[in-house]
Amino acid sequence: MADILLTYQPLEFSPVSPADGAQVIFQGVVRPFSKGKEVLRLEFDAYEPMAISELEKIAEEIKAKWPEVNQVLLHHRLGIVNAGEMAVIAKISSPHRADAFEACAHLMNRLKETVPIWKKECYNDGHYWVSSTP
Amino acid sequence: MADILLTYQPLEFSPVSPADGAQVIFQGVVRPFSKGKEVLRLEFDAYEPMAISELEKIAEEIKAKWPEVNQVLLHHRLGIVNAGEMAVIAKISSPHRADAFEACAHLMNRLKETVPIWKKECYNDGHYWVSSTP
Amino acid sequence: MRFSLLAFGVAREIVGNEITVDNSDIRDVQSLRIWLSTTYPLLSGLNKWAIAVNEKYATDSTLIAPGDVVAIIPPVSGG
Amino acid sequence: MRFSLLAFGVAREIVGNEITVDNSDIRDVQSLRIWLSTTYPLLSGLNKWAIAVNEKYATDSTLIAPGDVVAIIPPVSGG
Repeated sequence: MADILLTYQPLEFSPVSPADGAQVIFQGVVRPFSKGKEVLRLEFDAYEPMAISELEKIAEEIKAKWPEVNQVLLHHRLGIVNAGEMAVIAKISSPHRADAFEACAHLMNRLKETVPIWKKECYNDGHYWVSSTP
Repeated sequence: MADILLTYQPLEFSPVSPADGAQVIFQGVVRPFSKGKEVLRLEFDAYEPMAISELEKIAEEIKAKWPEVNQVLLHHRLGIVNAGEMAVIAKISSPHRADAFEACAHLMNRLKETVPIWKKECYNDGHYWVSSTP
Repeated sequence: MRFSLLAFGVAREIVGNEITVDNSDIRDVQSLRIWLSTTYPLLSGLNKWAIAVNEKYATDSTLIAPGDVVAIIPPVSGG
Repeated sequence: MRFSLLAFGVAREIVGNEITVDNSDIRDVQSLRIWLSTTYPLLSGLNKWAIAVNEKYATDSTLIAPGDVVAIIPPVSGG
């Protein structure tokens, strides 16, 4: 039921799921600036087997909370991602749109809370592991 | 700022907006069944100039309520749309994902409240204008 | 007073795409509604429909002027 | 007791990708944390990190057994 992928390749758009009336997609794109500094690229690190098992837990949560949801998709890039490229794509398909919006927002919130993936911002003059230092 | 389109052609996927970190997309697809009956196709009618002006009002509402939103996109098909095809695509781009999820859900809610577009469900044995009769 | 009347969705099947109304009793949306219900009794069987005057939602007290474009707006169902 | 210790993100730059720990004082996550803070003082300058044992989040009282795979999990920042 859950379509989970961690990949070093560019992310592809997800095709339309013809049986589901409501499909909500989130695309997270690398912004060229962060806190006023130019970002050259991001580098993502992950503890891959644990990240996949945490994402599967989140998909189970979603199925329990929104039983009508038919598809949970989360594809995340690892390694170098340049400004303007997609770092993450999330998609929820469901018969009804309210469920799809809520479940997709929940998926992104939980991704950022529990899934062991780390983002390094690379500037002209150094780098910074996001959230890692006070 | 608002990218509004009513079209008799199949809808195209919207490209990634490289400057916005958070992009939320809603795809509304024609379901093959409605209330247990097989739906062969939908037919959409619209009062086109008024639909466009109502959609522009909704885009203005969104810009007022979520000032950081950079892109409001709403493409709606008219005429015959077969089961499995997209009838509507909505997209909001914003620096932050919470705004993008809320604004996209609002856009779809308001579309269904005020925009003069009408949906006819066509079955093997007749047709039904949705919401039109008690 | 002459004006154009458009009809959409289910109302188009009852009234037609567009008619020209020429009736001196119709001065506002309320009097138009009375005339429509008499002339097209099938409209009374529908869910509550709105009237637009010159592409804007109107209320019963909205006046109709010669040359206006008036439309019957059944409950919308886009998306 | 021997076990593998993985480190990710900013912790990887301090500890390395993977080390083998062989230390009889380490029996649970709490004692591992004490050993880590002594051995890698730079870890103390980071925001609060978690420990995973065999790919699951652990608490301070989680026991570590020989052959376990233990990981330092700095605050996550995916998406």
